[in-house]
Amino acid sequence: MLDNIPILTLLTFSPLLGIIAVLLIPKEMGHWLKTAAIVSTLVSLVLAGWMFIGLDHDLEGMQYEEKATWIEIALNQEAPNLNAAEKLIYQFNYSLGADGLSGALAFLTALISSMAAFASVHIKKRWKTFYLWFLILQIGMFGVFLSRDLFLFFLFFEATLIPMFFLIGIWGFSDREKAANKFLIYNGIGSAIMLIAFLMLINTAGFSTPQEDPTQPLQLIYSGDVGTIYQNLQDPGSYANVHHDRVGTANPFYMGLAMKEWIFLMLLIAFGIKLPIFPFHTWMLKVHIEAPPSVVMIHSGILLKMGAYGLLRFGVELLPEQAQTFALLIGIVGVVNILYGAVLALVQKEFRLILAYSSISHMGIVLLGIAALNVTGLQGAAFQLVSHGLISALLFLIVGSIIERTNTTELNRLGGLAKAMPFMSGMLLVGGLASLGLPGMSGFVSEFLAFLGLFETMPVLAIVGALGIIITAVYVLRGVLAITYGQLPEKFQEDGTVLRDARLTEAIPMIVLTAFIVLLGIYPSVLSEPLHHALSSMLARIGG
Amino acid sequence: MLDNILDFLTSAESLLFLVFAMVVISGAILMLSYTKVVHMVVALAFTFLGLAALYVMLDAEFVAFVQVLIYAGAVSILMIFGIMMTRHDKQEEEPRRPWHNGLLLGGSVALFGILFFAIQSANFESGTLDAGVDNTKAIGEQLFTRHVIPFELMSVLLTVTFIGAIILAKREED
Amino acid sequence: MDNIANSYFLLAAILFCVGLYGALSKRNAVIVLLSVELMLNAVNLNLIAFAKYGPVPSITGQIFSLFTITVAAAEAAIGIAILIALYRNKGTTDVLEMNAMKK
Amino acid sequence: MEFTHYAWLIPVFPLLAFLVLTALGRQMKGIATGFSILAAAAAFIMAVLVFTERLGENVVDYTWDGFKWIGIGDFAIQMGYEVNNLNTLMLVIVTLVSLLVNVYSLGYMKDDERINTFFAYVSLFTFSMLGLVLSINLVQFFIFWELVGVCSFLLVGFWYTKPAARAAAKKAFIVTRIGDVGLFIGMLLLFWNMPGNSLEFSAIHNAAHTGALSANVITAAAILVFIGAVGKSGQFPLHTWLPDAMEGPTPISALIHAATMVAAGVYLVARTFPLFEESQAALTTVAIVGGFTAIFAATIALAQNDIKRILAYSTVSQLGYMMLAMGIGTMSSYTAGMFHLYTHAFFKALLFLGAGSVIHAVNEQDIRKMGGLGSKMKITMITFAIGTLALSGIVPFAGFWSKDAILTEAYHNVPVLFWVALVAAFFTALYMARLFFLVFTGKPRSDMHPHESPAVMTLPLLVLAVLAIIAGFVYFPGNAWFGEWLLGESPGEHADMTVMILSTVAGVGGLLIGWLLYGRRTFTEDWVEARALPAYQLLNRKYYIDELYDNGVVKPLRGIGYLLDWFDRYIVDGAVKVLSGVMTGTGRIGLRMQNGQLQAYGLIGVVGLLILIVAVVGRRYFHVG
Repeated sequence: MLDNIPILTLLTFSPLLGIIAVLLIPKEMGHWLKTAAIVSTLVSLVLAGWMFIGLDHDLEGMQYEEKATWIEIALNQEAPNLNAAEKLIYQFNYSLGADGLSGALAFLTALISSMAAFASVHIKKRWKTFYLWFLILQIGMFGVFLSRDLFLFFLFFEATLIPMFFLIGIWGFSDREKAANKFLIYNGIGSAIMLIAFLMLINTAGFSTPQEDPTQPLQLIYSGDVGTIYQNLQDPGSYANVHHDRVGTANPFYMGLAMKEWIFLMLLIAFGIKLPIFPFHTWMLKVHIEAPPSVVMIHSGILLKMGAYGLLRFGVELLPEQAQTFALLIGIVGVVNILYGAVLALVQKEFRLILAYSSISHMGIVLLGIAALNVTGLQGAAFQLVSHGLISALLFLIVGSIIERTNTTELNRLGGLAKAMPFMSGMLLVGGLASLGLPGMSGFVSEFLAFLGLFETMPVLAIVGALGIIITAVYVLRGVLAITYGQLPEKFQEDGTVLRDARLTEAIPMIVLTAFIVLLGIYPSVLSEPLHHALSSMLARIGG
Repeated sequence: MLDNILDFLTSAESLLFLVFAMVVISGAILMLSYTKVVHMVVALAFTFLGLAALYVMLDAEFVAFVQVLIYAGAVSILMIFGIMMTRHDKQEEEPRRPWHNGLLLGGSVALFGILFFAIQSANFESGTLDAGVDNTKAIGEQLFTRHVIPFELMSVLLTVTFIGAIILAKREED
Repeated sequence: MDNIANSYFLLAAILFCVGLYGALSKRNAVIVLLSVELMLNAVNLNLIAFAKYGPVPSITGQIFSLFTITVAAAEAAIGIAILIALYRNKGTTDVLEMNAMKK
Repeated sequence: MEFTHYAWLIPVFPLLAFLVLTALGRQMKGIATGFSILAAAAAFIMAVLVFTERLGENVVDYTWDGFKWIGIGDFAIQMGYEVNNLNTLMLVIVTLVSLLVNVYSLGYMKDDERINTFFAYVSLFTFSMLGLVLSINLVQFFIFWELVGVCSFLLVGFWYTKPAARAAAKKAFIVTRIGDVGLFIGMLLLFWNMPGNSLEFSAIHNAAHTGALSANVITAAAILVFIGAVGKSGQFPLHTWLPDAMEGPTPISALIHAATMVAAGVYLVARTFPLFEESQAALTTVAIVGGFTAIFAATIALAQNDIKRILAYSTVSQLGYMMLAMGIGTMSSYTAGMFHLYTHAFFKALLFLGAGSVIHAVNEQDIRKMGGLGSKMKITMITFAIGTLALSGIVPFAGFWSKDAILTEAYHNVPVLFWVALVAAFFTALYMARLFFLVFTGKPRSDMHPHESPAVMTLPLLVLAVLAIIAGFVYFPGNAWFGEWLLGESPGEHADMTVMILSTVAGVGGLLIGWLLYGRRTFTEDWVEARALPAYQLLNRKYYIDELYDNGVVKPLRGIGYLLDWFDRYIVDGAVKVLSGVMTGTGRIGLRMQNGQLQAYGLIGVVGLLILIVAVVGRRYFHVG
């Protein structure tokens, strides 16, 4: 049944349903707007769940592939290095596909988006515009994870920047404009670098010649099709082999080692900014503090994952040899991320900043997993993406509710919330424990796998990085306990009515997210099985 | 090299060109160096006249005539009117913008250098102009046959200019 | 190619550069207008010289210069008119004080 | 019926109780607590059934590993449960103490509004501890290992409004986590070195003995595993959390911080004992750390005034004994260590619950303010006295036999450790005497109105007191049943008359001096303090270890944090700001050029034109590049 339905297209553009609905509802009807948006995200969630469950775990490569030629630009240019040059075409495809990795992340996107839609009840103004941007953002995120064409990926990647910019800039806290600008500038630079790297790939390895009637002129196509690029990089002579009789042994493209290394490095930086890796992280702190919590849920839960996903999908999968060359660098950067983020989180006085630095620290684990370059490590990295997505979404969901009630998340102005809001404090504690990698929750599995993978290749780095686990425990407990334990500040003691425990609309997403966190912790096979082939094929070329 | 110069000086045409070119250039330079505005206009009038003479040498009698009529006559007078209608009691001051002027001078000289270089290195066969016996007639014929549409457009332009100038210069309170 | 043709072109170049210098350095708006006229004249000279000595000599060059002169005259008239209007409003013809574009 | 095959039910009961209690929230207190006790009782009955089954002849270990937890590449980590004599013993201890503590808490926590939460946590802890005991491989073990840590954290911080409880909970979690990282790394090391990447205990067992692991790997792995045990069992230098953990409710101290969780470290060493056996370096480390901790903590306990802290240091010291036994490295010392774990669980739980009963009665923890409670609290006093005698190693109480087994092994194998342990035994008797006499005899030193605790609290005391008397008789000179059962072979001779005499002398001597000092008041507290002020201070402040950590680790780390914070704000972000400043600066210059003057624009145009010409045409002449 799934074969006939373009499920990925449906999924990617399912938020359009909500967009149309939101457009039709007058802007005064805030309640209806919220309901429409939530229902729309739930529809996406159902589709994503359907898609994810339908994935065949035993198949290698992409599933549900959908492909259509989108733009074709004919070039009147001599084909490089080919005497059989007749027709040269730039082709951009609308091409979607899912494997275990992108399927899992698309599902995560759908899940966190709907939870964030619930959490957006705290938004106080201009609901209509908010939900419009929100749903557009969702389309972009789905697209990023499902694209199978570099150009399309780039478009979707950019399409997430603009809604994010407005979501931060309009609905954020006091310093929102500056945060939005910083966000845009950093990510813009990242995208520019990424675009250059992509163009280099398209113009060299994106080369293909569709099998056609031999009497017709040969068509030479440059496209961003990931499959083509993968094939070409894997076997640079493949083109010549297909049309051996017509082109002789002429190699259609030449890509030297240095160029491959540069491309990999550029991808590393481009996605590293998004991830973020150590010196490029400051924009993210600003966003974490200034953006509205429901937007941070998406930002920290999904958008950061796009960087790691890109690195895996285009860095490691396309250029595994180069990944090997830079593995030590990635590993060191990962360890620096872990320790740097952790030590800084230790001294912050604002809970949201603690979480921001903890995100840096946790993304370091992703880097470690990637640096390991074995199935275990990559699985750890992919696990960490999903797990951190869920955990940070949960934490920011709670942060949003706390801010709504107390107007602050500064540690020394809070305390003793467990007394007034036992449920929410309990959830915060659960989220904190998950974040510090407590077994039985998803964080442990990813930490375990990432370190396990890294230990095989670089034991020293793994040991140094493992020290971060201790510091993580220290800062998480410091933050969480400062908020929930102890005495209520006098301000709130007088006015106890402000601090009511979670409403149903808040409790539901909290419970759902916790359930997923625990599920992944107790039975990680639900994720590891679909991931297995996606990740092992990445390493097939370097014999991992 | 010397031969060239000698050749140049012995030809009557060349000598004439030299004389008129001197007039033109000195008129232009004087315009720049005078401090009184009226003097400048007069210096430029000489340039216009010199140019007219050069046009004659280039077999363009009609253009030369028009040049005298419009530039040396109309435009110069217009400028003088313009000067008269505005106050110019304060003299042209010392330039207050050393950077601007220095850069400008350098730029102008460099531009000339480039043009000089381009002209010197240009290499094309020059043909000969059959200007006809009656230059005016030839122009007239061309003007009313091949170039009639631009010609008519010119008349429109002049009308627009005429009206526009009046409106612009008119006093507001009138 | 004739030596004499080159001389005309060079003369035009000199006039153009002098005009350019005047147009961009003089502070009196009237003189700036004059300098622009000078530059136009340089162009005219070029046109007429090419009409005689160019690779394809033709009377069209002269006709073209006639058009130029017409446009130049119109430009001068409008220029002076704007100048007078400006002078009436601001009381000066100093181009340094004409910086309304900055705002 | 093969109860062994249903051993998985044992942890499931408390898990169910936890889920039900969490779902109930704060409602239906009576039903909730009843459910928790019922679950604990069910688990205990099941454990006893399994135990009796394993008493028979020719029982074989049972392993089930059918749950594929995660597949990594070509191998998978399986989960399941394993039943052998070692963990059957643990099952009985854990379920029994848990049941008694459940009952006891009914009285102790009666007035707390969060009693449901308390019972939920206790059930969760029981579940985790039982899961830990039944684990088949290191990963599963580690998962439950951390879970018991979290339960300990939650229960220590149960009275969360107290800042001291918050600090103690945090400390308990973090300090044990340091040890956990050691275990974690050890796990990674073993994973990649074990044949078939198996982390199962049985595989580790085989690999260690068959030489599949190189000597270095074994030593490293054993020491890393031991670091984990050090954290959990409060061994020096990671012992500091355990005394602070006394901020939790007293039944918790009995359950977690005396009988079960802290003993998990010893259990871990026992479970991976083959690794230690193959590495003399690791054994020596274990023995030295254990011996040092035993005497070190015992001396600190001499100068503490908080009733629970004294017992906490006593626990640390006794755990040191067990480690010492493990570190000697023979099969009979291994047996002795496990034997001590087993007896200690009963009499230390007894002492803690007794202390809880006292605290419940007088709402005070400082022993200097107590006194004369014995007359009002007969049952508590008698049971406490039994516990004291057991801990001090007086014939024929349980503690005597187990401590004697350890001392004998030390005497025969490592005489130095024997003398250390003997001195520690003397101190143990001394501080227990001090505690007992100050609390129960003499005159009240402050205004208090003690009363005997209700039956739900005294009943567990009585049960434990009986056990503290008789538990030792399964393994004493002439009866090696315990060792044979545990090892499946005879552990060899484990009694020595010299040792027995010496240890009795140490125990009785300690008690006697204690009685002279604090019971008969021959010498007063002030007299001791005046004579040995520096020493007293040193002990009272616990050798300044906490201060050392604070100044040596915590503060420097925070300092680095602030430094990096500054670095992040002004260097990393500053570099970006400089970059953006250059950009805006360029923009400003550009703005200055837009001065509205046509001539300036014209000039720029000219210059631009020139540059363009040079750039486009100039290449022909200058041959750049």
